[in-house]
Order: sequence, then C-alpha cells, then structure tokens
Amino acid sequence: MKSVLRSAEPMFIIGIALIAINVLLAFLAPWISAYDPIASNSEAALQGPTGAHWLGTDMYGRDVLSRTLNGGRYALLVTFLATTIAVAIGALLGCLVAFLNNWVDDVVMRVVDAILSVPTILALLVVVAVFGSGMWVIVLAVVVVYTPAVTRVVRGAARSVSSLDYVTAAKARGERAGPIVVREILPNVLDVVLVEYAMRASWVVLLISSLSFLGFGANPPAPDWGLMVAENRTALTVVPLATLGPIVALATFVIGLHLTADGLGKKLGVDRAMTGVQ
Amino acid sequence: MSIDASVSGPVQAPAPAGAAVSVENLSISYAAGDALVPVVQEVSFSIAAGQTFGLVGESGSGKSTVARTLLAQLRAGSKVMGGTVKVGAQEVFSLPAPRLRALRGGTVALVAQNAGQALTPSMRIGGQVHEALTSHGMAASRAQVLQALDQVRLPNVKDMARRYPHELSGGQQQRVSIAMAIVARPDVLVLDEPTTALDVVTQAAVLRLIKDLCQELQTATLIVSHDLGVVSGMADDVAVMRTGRILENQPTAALFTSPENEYTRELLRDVPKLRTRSAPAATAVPSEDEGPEDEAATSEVLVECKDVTISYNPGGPPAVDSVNLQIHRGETLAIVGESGSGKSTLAWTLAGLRGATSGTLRVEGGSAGRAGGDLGKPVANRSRELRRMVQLIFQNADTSLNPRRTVSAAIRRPLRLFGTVPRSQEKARVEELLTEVGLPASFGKRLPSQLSGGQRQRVGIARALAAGPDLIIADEITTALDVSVQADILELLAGLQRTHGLSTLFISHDLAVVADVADRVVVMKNGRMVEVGPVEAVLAGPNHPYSASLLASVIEPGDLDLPSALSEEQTWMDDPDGGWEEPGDGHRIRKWKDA
Amino acid sequence: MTQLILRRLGTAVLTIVLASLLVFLAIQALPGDVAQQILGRDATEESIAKMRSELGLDTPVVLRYLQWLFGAVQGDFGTSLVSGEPVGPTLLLHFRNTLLIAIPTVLISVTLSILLGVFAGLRRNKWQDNSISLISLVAMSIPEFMMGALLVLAFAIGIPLFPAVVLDGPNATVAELLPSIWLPVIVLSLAMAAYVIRMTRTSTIDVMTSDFITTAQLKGLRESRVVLRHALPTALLPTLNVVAINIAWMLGGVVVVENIFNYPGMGNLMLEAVFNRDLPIIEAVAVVSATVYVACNLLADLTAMLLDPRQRLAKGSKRKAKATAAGSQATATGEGIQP
Amino acid sequence: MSETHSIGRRSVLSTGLLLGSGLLLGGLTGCGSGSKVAEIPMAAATGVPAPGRRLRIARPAASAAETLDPASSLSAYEYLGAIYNRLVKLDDKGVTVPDLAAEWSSTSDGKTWTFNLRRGVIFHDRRPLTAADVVYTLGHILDPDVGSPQAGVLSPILEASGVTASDPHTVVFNLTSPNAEFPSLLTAYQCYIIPVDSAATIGATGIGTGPFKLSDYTPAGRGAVEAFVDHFAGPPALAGIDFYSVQDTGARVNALLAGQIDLISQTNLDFATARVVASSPNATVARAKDAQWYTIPMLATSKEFSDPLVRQAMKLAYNPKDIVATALQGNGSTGWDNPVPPGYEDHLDFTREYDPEKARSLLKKAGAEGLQLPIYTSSYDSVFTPMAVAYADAVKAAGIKLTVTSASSDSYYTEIWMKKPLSVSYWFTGRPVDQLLNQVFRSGSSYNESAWSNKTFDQLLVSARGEMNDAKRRGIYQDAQRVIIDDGADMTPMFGDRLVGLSKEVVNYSEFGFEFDYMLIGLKS
Repeated sequence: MKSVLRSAEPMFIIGIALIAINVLLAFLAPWISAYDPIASNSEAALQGPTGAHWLGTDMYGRDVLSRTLNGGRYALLVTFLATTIAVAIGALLGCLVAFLNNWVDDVVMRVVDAILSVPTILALLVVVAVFGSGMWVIVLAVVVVYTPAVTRVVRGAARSVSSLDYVTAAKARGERAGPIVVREILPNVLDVVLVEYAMRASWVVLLISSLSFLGFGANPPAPDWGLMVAENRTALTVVPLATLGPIVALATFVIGLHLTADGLGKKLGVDRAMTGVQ
Repeated sequence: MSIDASVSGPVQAPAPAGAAVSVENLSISYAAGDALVPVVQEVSFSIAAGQTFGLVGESGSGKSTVARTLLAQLRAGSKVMGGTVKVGAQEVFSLPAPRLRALRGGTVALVAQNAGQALTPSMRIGGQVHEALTSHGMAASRAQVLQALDQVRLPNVKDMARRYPHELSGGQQQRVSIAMAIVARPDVLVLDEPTTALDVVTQAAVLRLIKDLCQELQTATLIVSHDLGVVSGMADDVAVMRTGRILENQPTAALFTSPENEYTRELLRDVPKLRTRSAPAATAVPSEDEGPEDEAATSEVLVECKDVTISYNPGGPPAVDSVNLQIHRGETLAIVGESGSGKSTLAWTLAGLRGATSGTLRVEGGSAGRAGGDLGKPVANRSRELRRMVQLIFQNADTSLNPRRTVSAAIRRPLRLFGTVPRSQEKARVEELLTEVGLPASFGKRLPSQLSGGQRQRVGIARALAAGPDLIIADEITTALDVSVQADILELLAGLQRTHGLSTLFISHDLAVVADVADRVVVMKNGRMVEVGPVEAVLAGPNHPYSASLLASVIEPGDLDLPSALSEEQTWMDDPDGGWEEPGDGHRIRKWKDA
Repeated sequence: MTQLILRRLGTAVLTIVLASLLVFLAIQALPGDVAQQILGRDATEESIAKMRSELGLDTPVVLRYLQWLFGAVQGDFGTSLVSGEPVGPTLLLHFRNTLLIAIPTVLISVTLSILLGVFAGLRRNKWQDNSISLISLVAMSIPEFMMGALLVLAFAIGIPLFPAVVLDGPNATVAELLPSIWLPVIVLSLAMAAYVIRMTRTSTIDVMTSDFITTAQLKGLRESRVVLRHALPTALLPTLNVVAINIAWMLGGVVVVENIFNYPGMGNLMLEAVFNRDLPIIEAVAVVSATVYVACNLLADLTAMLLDPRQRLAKGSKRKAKATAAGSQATATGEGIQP
Repeated sequence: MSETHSIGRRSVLSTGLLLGSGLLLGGLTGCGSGSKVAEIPMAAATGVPAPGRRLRIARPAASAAETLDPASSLSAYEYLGAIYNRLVKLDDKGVTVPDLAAEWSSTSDGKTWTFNLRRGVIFHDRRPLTAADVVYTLGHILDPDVGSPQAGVLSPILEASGVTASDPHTVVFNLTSPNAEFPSLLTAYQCYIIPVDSAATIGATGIGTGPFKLSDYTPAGRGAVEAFVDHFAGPPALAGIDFYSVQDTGARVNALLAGQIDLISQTNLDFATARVVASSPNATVARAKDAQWYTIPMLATSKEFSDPLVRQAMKLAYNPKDIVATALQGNGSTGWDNPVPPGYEDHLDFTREYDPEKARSLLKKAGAEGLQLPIYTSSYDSVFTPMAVAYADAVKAAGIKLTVTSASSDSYYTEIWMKKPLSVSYWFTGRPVDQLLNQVFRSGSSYNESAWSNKTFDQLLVSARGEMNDAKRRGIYQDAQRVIIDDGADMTPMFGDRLVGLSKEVVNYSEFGFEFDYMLIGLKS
C-alpha cells in the first residue's frame, strides 16, 4: 500500500483524500455538528446561509450542515457493509466457479444471468417490500442485486488465472478446490477485486440514495443524503443549499471512489475497462 | 569481458558513402519516473543495398529498439539522446509527418515478430495488402494484391485474399506480413524476430523465402534475432548487442569462426548444437555418453504406455493416437514435435491433469518400496504416493509460480502436502532444496517477481524435487529462456537427475536441445509417434521423412546459408499396412509412403 | 456460427424463464394482502375475502407459476389484479412509451459518446481528454434524480421550453408524448454516455497500443484510416456490451426518471405494481426486462461478430466464445449496472 | 395574450437569477434566505370568473380499479362532487343542508323520515330525477355485493326494503331504530344519487345531476367534465374541468409551477413546498381550514395502553399548542384531544389541563413509570413524522421515552395502523358528528382505530340518536366529546389546514371535506 501511494498520481491521491474526508466527517459528525440533525425549529425554517447555519436550514428549521454531515453516516455504513458482503461472496464464488469450470459453473452463471436480467430497482423494491426498509434489509437487497455482477467480473478474471501454470501445478499436486481457490486464485485476482470494490461502492452509494429518494431507504426524520434531496428539492429555488449540500457530499464521495478505482487500476495493472480479460 | 573495450575498435564500422541505412552513435533512453534509463548506447552500423545486417542479443539488449528506429518508431516514453539514423539521405527523426508516412511502408518496411497480433483482426488479408499499396499512392489492382500473395508462396491466393487473419496458420500469417512489407517495393526491410513464433520447419521455409525476396528486390535488410542460427543463416554482417551496446560487429563467417568478444564466445558455447554433437557437448559429463552400459543399467522400466489414445471431444480426431512408449528408470526420454503434435497432451495425461480415452499408463513401484499405480486416472483419483511420484516442471517460469506467494511457500507446499519431511524440518528442507538448485537459501523470502527467469525456473525445479518424485516431466522448460540461462538450467537438471536417480520426460520442439540432454527421443506428429530411438541413432538416420525435415530445418550458428526450400506441406502418409522399420538398437521408424 | 447463435438463443430463453421463476417466487413472499391493497383502507372484511377468491390467491404457488408460464408462452400474461385488464396490452403500451425515450437516448448518447470516447482515447492525457474525462466523471457522480430536478427547474419552470411532467396517460399518442420526452432523454443520455465514453476511451487506448495498430502505422497509413478502419472495430467490442447493458438498464430500471417526470413508461408501471402488489404486472415487467436484457446482449454479440470475425468461431465451444466475446462483458456488466 | 407574454419573460428573468445565484453563487451570495419567501396566504382569491375557461386539476394517480360508482370504496372522488348531487349535504359548520332534497321531516320517534325532492332536476341523460332513483341508489349502497363503506354506517338502522317512494317526489325511510341524526348520514359522498338501474354502467358513465357532465374518463388516467347547462342551480362558472393523474407529489408541484395545471387536488403540500409555490410568479396556495384531522391512536387492547391511567398520562404529558407550532408551523388549530373540529356547531369548547408532572405521577401509579416504546410513523402524509417527532419531544418532560420509528408508506395502513400500540394517523374532516363519533369511537366499529371501548360513551350515542330536540342532542354529543377527552384512546393533537397549490388565476376556491364548491370556482380572464 505504501508503495502504491508513493508513486501514485495526483488524481489517485485526490480520490483517496475525497473518500477519507467523507468517511472522517461522517465518523466525526456527532461530535462536530453544531446542531442535532433531527431537532426541528419552526422559528428558523427555510433560512439561507448565516453565521449560525452555514448552509442554512430546511423546512423544519433543521441545520443543513449538521444534516449533511450526519447524512453520510447511514449511506457510508450501508455502502461499506453491502459492498463488502457482495464483493466477498462474489469474489469467492467467482473464483470457485471459474476454477471448477464444469456444470456448477454453468448453473451458477445461469442464475447469475437471470438475476442480472431483472432490473436492479425491481429486484431491490421486491426485497425491500418483502422485508421492510431497515438498514440490514437495504444491505441484503444490495447484496442480492450486486453479488451476481461481482461474481461475473471476478469469474472473468479468475478464469484466466485458473488456466495459469501455478494453478495447474496445484491441481497436479492433488490440492482440493478450497485451498486452490483461497491460496492460488484469490490472491491473484485481488487487484481486480479491489478495483471492483471501489467501483461497486460508488454504484451502491448512488443506488441507496435513489432508494431513499423513492422513499424506500432511510426513514424520515433521519438525516440521509438521498432523503434530504427528496425532502428539499421542491424548495430548490428557496434554499438551494439544502439540496446541493448533500448532493455535493454524495458526488464528491462517488468521484473519490471513481478516481481511486482508476488509480488502483492503473497502479495494479488492472485495466478497469477490461477487467476479466488478460 | 570488458564493455569499455568494445566501444572502440572494430565495433564502429565507418559508414560507407551511399549506404542505404546508416546509424551513427545512436543513444536512446527511457524515462522511468524521474530517471532516464539508457536502453541504447552509441550504436553505429550501416547497411548497403542488397546487404543483410544481423543484430543478435538476448532479451533486453536493445536490439529491437534499434531496429525500429529505422522506421522512426520509439516506445512511448523513450527519447533519442544523441546520434542519427539515416535511411538513404534522410534523417528519419527529423522528417515532417507526410514524409514520415512515405518513409514508413514506402521506403522502410517492417516484418514484426508475431504476425498473429500484427495483422488487423477485423480486415481481410487482401484489404490489408491492398492498403499497403494505396497508402503510398500506388495504384493497386486486385491482380497486384494476388501477385504479392503469390510472391510469398501462399497457396490459393484468391481464396486467401478473402480470408481474415485468424483463419490462417502462423506461417501463412507471417507470409502475409511479408507480402504487406514488400508489396510497395521498399528499399529497406526490417525483420524483428520474424520467425520466433514459428515451428522449426516453418521457420526454415519462411526464412528461405525472405532471403530469396531480399535478394530479388535488392533491399537493405536488418534482421533482429535472439537466435544465433537464424542470424548466421541470413546475414552478411552480424553485430552482437548487450545492454544497449554493440559489442562486436563482423562479417558473419568471421564472427562465428573467430569471435573477438568474450560474451560472443560464451553465447556460442552455450548454444546447443546438433550436427557438431560428435564432439561431446561442453556440458556433457562423461558418464552420460556411455550409451550401451547406461542403457543396460537403467533398462528397468518405470513407466509403460500402451496404446494410449487421448481425445478432447468424443468423435473428434484424437490429440494423442495409439502411443506406445516406455520410460526407463534413470533415463531422459525426449518427445519432440511441433505445436499440436500431442506431446504436451501426453505429458499432462501422465501428470494426471487429463484422463486417457483408452489404453493403459502404468508406473512401476520399486526403488523406495513404493507401490506402482495406474497413471490413466486423473489426479483426483490417484493415491498420494502416486501423485508424488510424478512431478511437472512448466514451460513458463513466469506463470508457474504464484506471484503472491514467496519462494519458500511454493516449495514448502508439496513438502506439507506429501508429508515428505516432518513439519519441524520443513524450513531446513526448503533451504536444502534451494541450495541444491543453486540458489542462496535467503531467496526463500523473495516473491517470484524479485527473481530472474532462470532463477524462477530453478525454484520450479526445487518445487518438483520437494515431492521426492520418480519421474519429472519437463514441459518445454527452456523455451522462454535466453541461451546462456538455458544452458545452466539444462546442466542443473542433468546433474540432479544423476544424483537422485530420476527419470525425466523432456518435452521440446527444439531438436538441438533434445540432442544435448536426452538418452532417447520420440518424434511425434499429429498425435502419433513416427520415430523412436536412442539420440545418436536418430541423429544418424535413417529417418522418418518428418524427422528428416525437422533435422534439416535446424540452422546452427556458423551455417552461412539456409536449408534449401523445404515444403511445409506433408509429403508423406502412413503406410496403410502399418508396421515399423527397425534399424536396430531400439531405433524404430513408422512405415510411410509418399503422399 | 449458426450453431453458436442457436446456442446463445437457447441460453437466452433459459435465462428468461429462470428470471421469471425467481421473480415469481420472490413476489410470493411479499407481505400485505393484494386484496387489501386493492380495496384500500375503507375495505370491509367480506369484500376482501371475496376479492381473494376472485383473484385465485388460494391456488398453490407452483401450480400458479406453471399456469402463468403456460399462459405466458402463448402470449397471455394474465390480467392485472388491480384493474382487471389483460396485462399484455397495458404492458405493451408502457413499453412503447419507454421505447419512445429509450431510442432517442440510445441514438444520441451512443453516437456522441463513441465520438467523444474515441477522441479522448486518441488525445490521451491531453487537455481534451482530461476535460472529457472530468465531465463524464461528474455526470456519473450526480444521481439522475438530481439531474432531473435541475433540468425541470431550468427548462420547464424557469424557461418553459419543455413540459415539467407528462400529464397524458399511457394511452397518449406518440405525437402527444413527443414534447415531453426531451428532458428525460437528456437525463438518461447523460447517465448513459458517461459510462460509454469511459469504456470507449479505455478500449481505444488499449487498442491503439496493440501490435496491429503499430503495424498499420508503420505501413504509413494516415492516422484517420488507422483509427477508423483498423482500431475502431476492435475498440468498439467492449463498448458494445456496455451499451447493451445500459439499454437494458434503461428499459427496465428508469424508475427514478419516469417517476420525476410522471412519464407513463415501464418504470412507472413497475413502481405502481410493486406498490399495489399487482403480481401479474410485476411478473410481466420482469419478463419483458429480462427479454430486453438478453436481447441486447445477444445483439451486442451479433454486432461483435460483425465487427470482429474472430467472434464468429463456433469452435472451441461456448467457453471459448465466452472468454473472448464476453471477456469485457464481465466488467461491462458491472460498468453498466447503475442505480 | 400580452399578459401571458409578459409572464413568460418575467419567468425567464427569474430563472436566470435563480440558476445563476442558486447553482453558481448559492453559497456565496446567500440567495434564497428565508426572508424572501412569501408567507402562505390565509384566504383564497375571490373575483369574477371569466366565462368559457377550463380548470386543469392534477390528482394523485389512483388505483387502476377506480370507478365513478359513488357507493364503491374505490370511487374517483375528485369527479363525484362535479357530476353528482346528494339528497342533503353538510355545510362548513357541520350542519345538514338541502341539496336534491328540498325539505325533510321525521316522525317524533325519529324512526320514519320523509324527504321531498327538488322539482325540475334532470340527469345528464335528460331523464328527470324521481323518488325511484333515490330508492334505487339506497338499495345499491346497501347491497352487500357492492361492499360500500357507507353500508356499514347505514345498515344497522336501515334495510333496503325500508326505503320507499310514496310519490315521484317523496321518499320515505323507515328506520329499524330511532335516529335523530339520520339525514346527516346521507351527506357522505357515497350517497350521491345515481339513476335507476344504472349500477352496472355508472362506474364508467358517471351520469348524475351535478353541475358538470362527464365527457372523458380513464381509470387512474386523465378525464374531463363539461358544464351542464341544465343543472338545477344554473350552469357553473367553468366551461369544464380536465383531470390529470400524476403519481409523484413533486411532479404535481412542478406541473403547477410550470403552468401545466391550475390546481393540485388531494395533496397537502408540505410547508417548504407551500412557500415555494406561494413565492412563485404564477401559482399560489389556498387552504382548506382544519381539513386534516390528525390523531395519535393508542391501541386500547395493547398491554401498554389498556390502563386508562396511562392513556390519561399520555394526554396530560403534552401541550397541543407545541405540536401545532412545530409540526404544522402554526397552520392549523389545536385539538385538545377532541375529535370534533372547532368550526362545528356541536363542538365542545373545552381545554383540558396540561400537566407533565401529573402525567408522571399517573404513570407511577399505573406502574408504568419511564414508559418506553416506539411511535410509528411513515411518509404517507407529510405531517406524520413531524407530529410524531414533536409529540415524542413533548412527552419527554413526563419521563416518557418514545422512539420515532418510520415504516414504509405503502404498507403503513395494512401493517402498522391498528396493529402497533402507538402510531399516528389522520382523517379528513367533513363528516357529520354522529357519523364521526359512531365510526371512529363506538365500541367495535371497524374504523375504531384505537380499539377503545367505553359503555358510557356508547350509551350516549344511542341516546343522542333518540333525542329529537336539537339543543338537547347537542348537549349529549358534547358529553360524549368529554368522555373521549377524559378516557379515550385516540388523541387528537390538532386539525391541520390542507395547503392546496393552485394557479394565481383561480378564483373562488373553497373546499370542505374533499368537495369543492364546483358552482363558483373559476379562472380569471
């Protein structure tokens, strides 16, 4: 990691920095925000930026800055959990089926294709409608729709790895599938997995903000970026910062993830566009 | 060897006036981060029209970089630090864009190493040749295109012109590249490892073609190769390059008979030789050549293959067809053949990576009280003992080691898996094995990327040894290595084999290498054995026509000409009555008829 | 080649059936009674019970799926639990409406983004490339609901060039819908173009460093010919898959955009159906989307065969074909799927 | 023409400003500070409507199963008031006034009611209205197969056979039990009169006697009605109304702001949106006073709230004024746990005490000190969550810890409401007092959202129905209100004004319950 950073290009550094700032602010939000993000104050509703409220207030008189800072907590936590689980499962499964390269691969890939062919939002809505809209349900829903995609990407990369001689050597030694996948294949698609992680995370952030926007994600009055946009967008002309604040936070985080993915890809020699082919 | 000495003196041939190509004091550096790494240093040479100049050297010597400057091409990030490259009277690096375009393909044409990748996959052959003409303002009729294809002796040119590159064989693809290069009648032809990717027979034929065409067109030709034989057969003058410098530059005959530079001498010594084998090879150890006694001593059969047939697709042509062979204890059996001959398939089946379709493969027990077993079964059904008896060494040392695991982890894995030594002794055993393959014990901590190609191959050998095998299958293990490294590895393998009493199945496409290391040789073609016998007997002949063409195709350093035109087409067929001729001494030749 | 296409077709059908089964099973688990949902808060117990038996909600699941599948194969997707109308025509109407925004989106964004992507790839790391990359990066990072809100504010409310929402229902004629499609088209095009530009740029850079381009350049060809004739067909291969996935995404999942503009397309139909627990509609939307997804991929493969003769090799079985044709598809899948 | 032109230019200018300052300089210039935002107007514009104008209304997309049959639970009720009439209707004081019935009377025991119909009323298909139509309509409502929500209210006291026409203009209702408030039960919107034998077709034809005649209709889609010149009270001010259905609230607002529609129906704008609309150049906000009756039902059958002491503490612990101030931002009236809207003549004007300390001691007494539970809310209505938050805030003083828990809005009324101990809810006002109390508070009523049961209260309702003296009956109803305030399980913190977005051109907008004054509403020239 150190060596990655040392010779990294500025864009990559900026990417890491944007992520770090967002994560740090979200983490510290309860301590650094000046106001309770859900405490309403009808006297102060719909204010522009002032010394007291740097980004103004929303229709309930809640401090937009405090809400924006806290709004990242939910999004980032869900993103982290969902992406980690989806990528972990997808990576293992992708490596395994690539290695097996038999009927199991066929069956898994058919199911993967079938899930991928169902529109993401439909799949998400159905999961959310079945289980309610708690945080873990959103995580589950994202895992359900994104694991197949990760599986496919990693499988592509793992296929080329599993035809390499050191895997053949392990097979010839008579190693079992488990150790081969874990020792020989997985470490060598880790670069692809890492890049995929960053990319996937950026989509997850956008996806859950869309869900919140549609009313399926975070619950009011909780501060959440997507929800804040949904609540304040009709007031865009009156208090533009109430909408733009969370959007800028969201967009910088996503941009950070993209830049990081690009940088990682270049650094690790994973051509992101071609992930899966060597 | 002194590099300083080589800079002056005979190296810098004066550029004769009117030379088609003259390169003077060329230096090129590559920017790596902030540093500039010199890749070519003060290189000078010239080529007259009708002459062929050879640049030879090992990988990384800068020979390709030099060659491509003739087309004013530099790798991204590279920079000319000094010197000039002139083609005719033009200084190529100062040409304006339109003149540069006229130079490329018009005045100077390139034939690159891998025609499979150098041809645009989405365009038909005819179209690609056609545009080589039109791009230089020449009228191009269909007839001219066909004529160009005919000139490189492609069959069925009308049909050929309509095909896409992937529908051609490697040799045909290279011929198309040549047609494309010569069609606009260039003054200078640059051949960058033009035959490296080809089988020996095809290589000989393609080189013959190029040489004839160059003479016909009177081009000034630059040929770059790592293969001393190829350069020897093609060039009038040869320069040896190392680390970006020309070490010596002599007329071909002089270079090979009286090399002036120590490095050149080393290179020549390390090249495996076929026809000069009567004089024991430098690496040979007396006991290896004792022939009959050896045979007697090791006539105990280790592996027996009977009527082995291996098919990939049921109903399709078998990749290996009714092969019968034996590997004796302690011997090195080589299998020689071109790609697709089935030699690797057979090896992989022995290693248990693939099941046999029919026939039996058996390994005998014995020596260490081990039980024998059926090698027809894939690895999953083999006992642990059986698995450890057969070990593989791979062609490509780059891919045979897991880049994410240390050397010692790689070697330790078979120790653990086969329980060769108790866990407490694993570390010591790993160090012992490393020492045995000639690596410092401290290398255990390194990752494969921190090793050179030769060192990696040594680790591969150590890993195979760790299992304590009876049979080692060496699958083209030196193909990816430079000549000097190859010699070391072969020597190492031979030594280990003697001390451990191992049997080796040595797979190779290179007869010269085989001649050096093997006791017996099997020649395969199209999945079938066509000839088998002790190395001397096979080299001495008589031979099966296929073996004969293989032998004839070998170009050795010092050969000043190429084999006369060889047919790439098969001129024989199996005798429908079957059967073998047996000239004796275990030498057997499959009966054949002219096709 | 024919064999290859036939095999792909077979897989495609299997995928669609599997997708329909998965969705069918999933929606069985939906809580909340359809009958209750339909009749609303004012419903009486008796009317709910009556509605339930009318809807056949008491038949076992497997039987219902088979009945559905049998009907679907014959083109009968059942009747909406809510409106009682046959699902087929309703879906067709919404599908047509979505196509009405999808087709211009694809045409505009694909043309534009391939041009920009190739241009950026050729001008790698120059200011043109950097600005194109930056803009597409930003376009990828702003959720489309925000983009939609801003566009409405600017071009419907501020400067009333376009309608802010679509007031006509799904039955509206094409001519009636035409003025309303442009804002959704812009939002979708921006989202889609960003991905296509990036993919095209990367693959252009990739192809431009390959041996055959060097050969073509060293043949003395004009740069334009090198790019158009030699590089483009190969460079477009990975792009194809991104485009395919994006089209599929757009047809099936533009819920957000259709919601913002009240556009009577498939996304809105889907959202409404999930709200109403209208199982036959959800099921049919899933099948249509899956079909579009599969068809787009198939089309991408066929175009790949057209562009690159190597893709036409039926030999080496599907595994090999997949490895080459779909090598990039793997990421493409990822690249294309977005919220 | 010149008028629209200048509006166009003005909005272009404002957009320039808006985009420029809002997007580019937003942070720097501090544009959009609260002071520039218009306050929400208190009264709708009045004026003389221009003839020949059409009103464009956006309504939320309904279920595709919706119908124009007024008796149905899925009726498209934006249309109903325009195309139908009832026998009687409710005025904004909750008093029953004539509509199709010119006058009515009952026997002294309150069991037999006679309604005389207005003369000269014709349906849109030009057939005259007769008593047979009324008899048929009531039969339709009481038909169990129709499943009309109003059947639940009427059937305990009325059988279909009890409705007869004594002559073409007189209908007689023979009730099974006395009911002094019977006429008010016929004011429900399910009781619009449809023609004889029209049950099978009325869902699509919408033939009634109302001021407008249906010309186009798609369930859950768009539709239109045209002025009916032969309406008994003369033609309405508008030439017609176009109805559009728009699912997303934001989209409805955008359509209004962009001038695509004139009025948003059935949408209670949140305060931010309302102020945005009010400050826009061509739209404004009107209010339907106290139209939203907000409640916090405590499930009386739950272990938490079965003890009346706990329920009483929950009430004593909060001051409705605080809730109105924060959740409604002052746009409404305090409820003080009395469900009858303040404007009604029968309203009991009583302010119960507010005493958190007493609440605390009551809880202690009930063994529920430090009561802790979730209060459920959803985004179903924009005031739900602010109300829940404000209430939870308020009761902290009494040591009650409520966690505001939001549930998905699409299943809120099937999964949460009447199932969880504490949730929030709302009703439209506009019900007659008798129906309100009977439907929502009487033991065992299917709409009794708190499952509260009080024998005294039930008895008061029965005796009110038997009391023919209006003043005495009002007294009984007020006693009943007192019982609810003291013991009831359904808290009423407030009545909210419904904030309606409409074009500045709309005049004479007035709405009670969910029905406009269709006769007067119009557009300025």
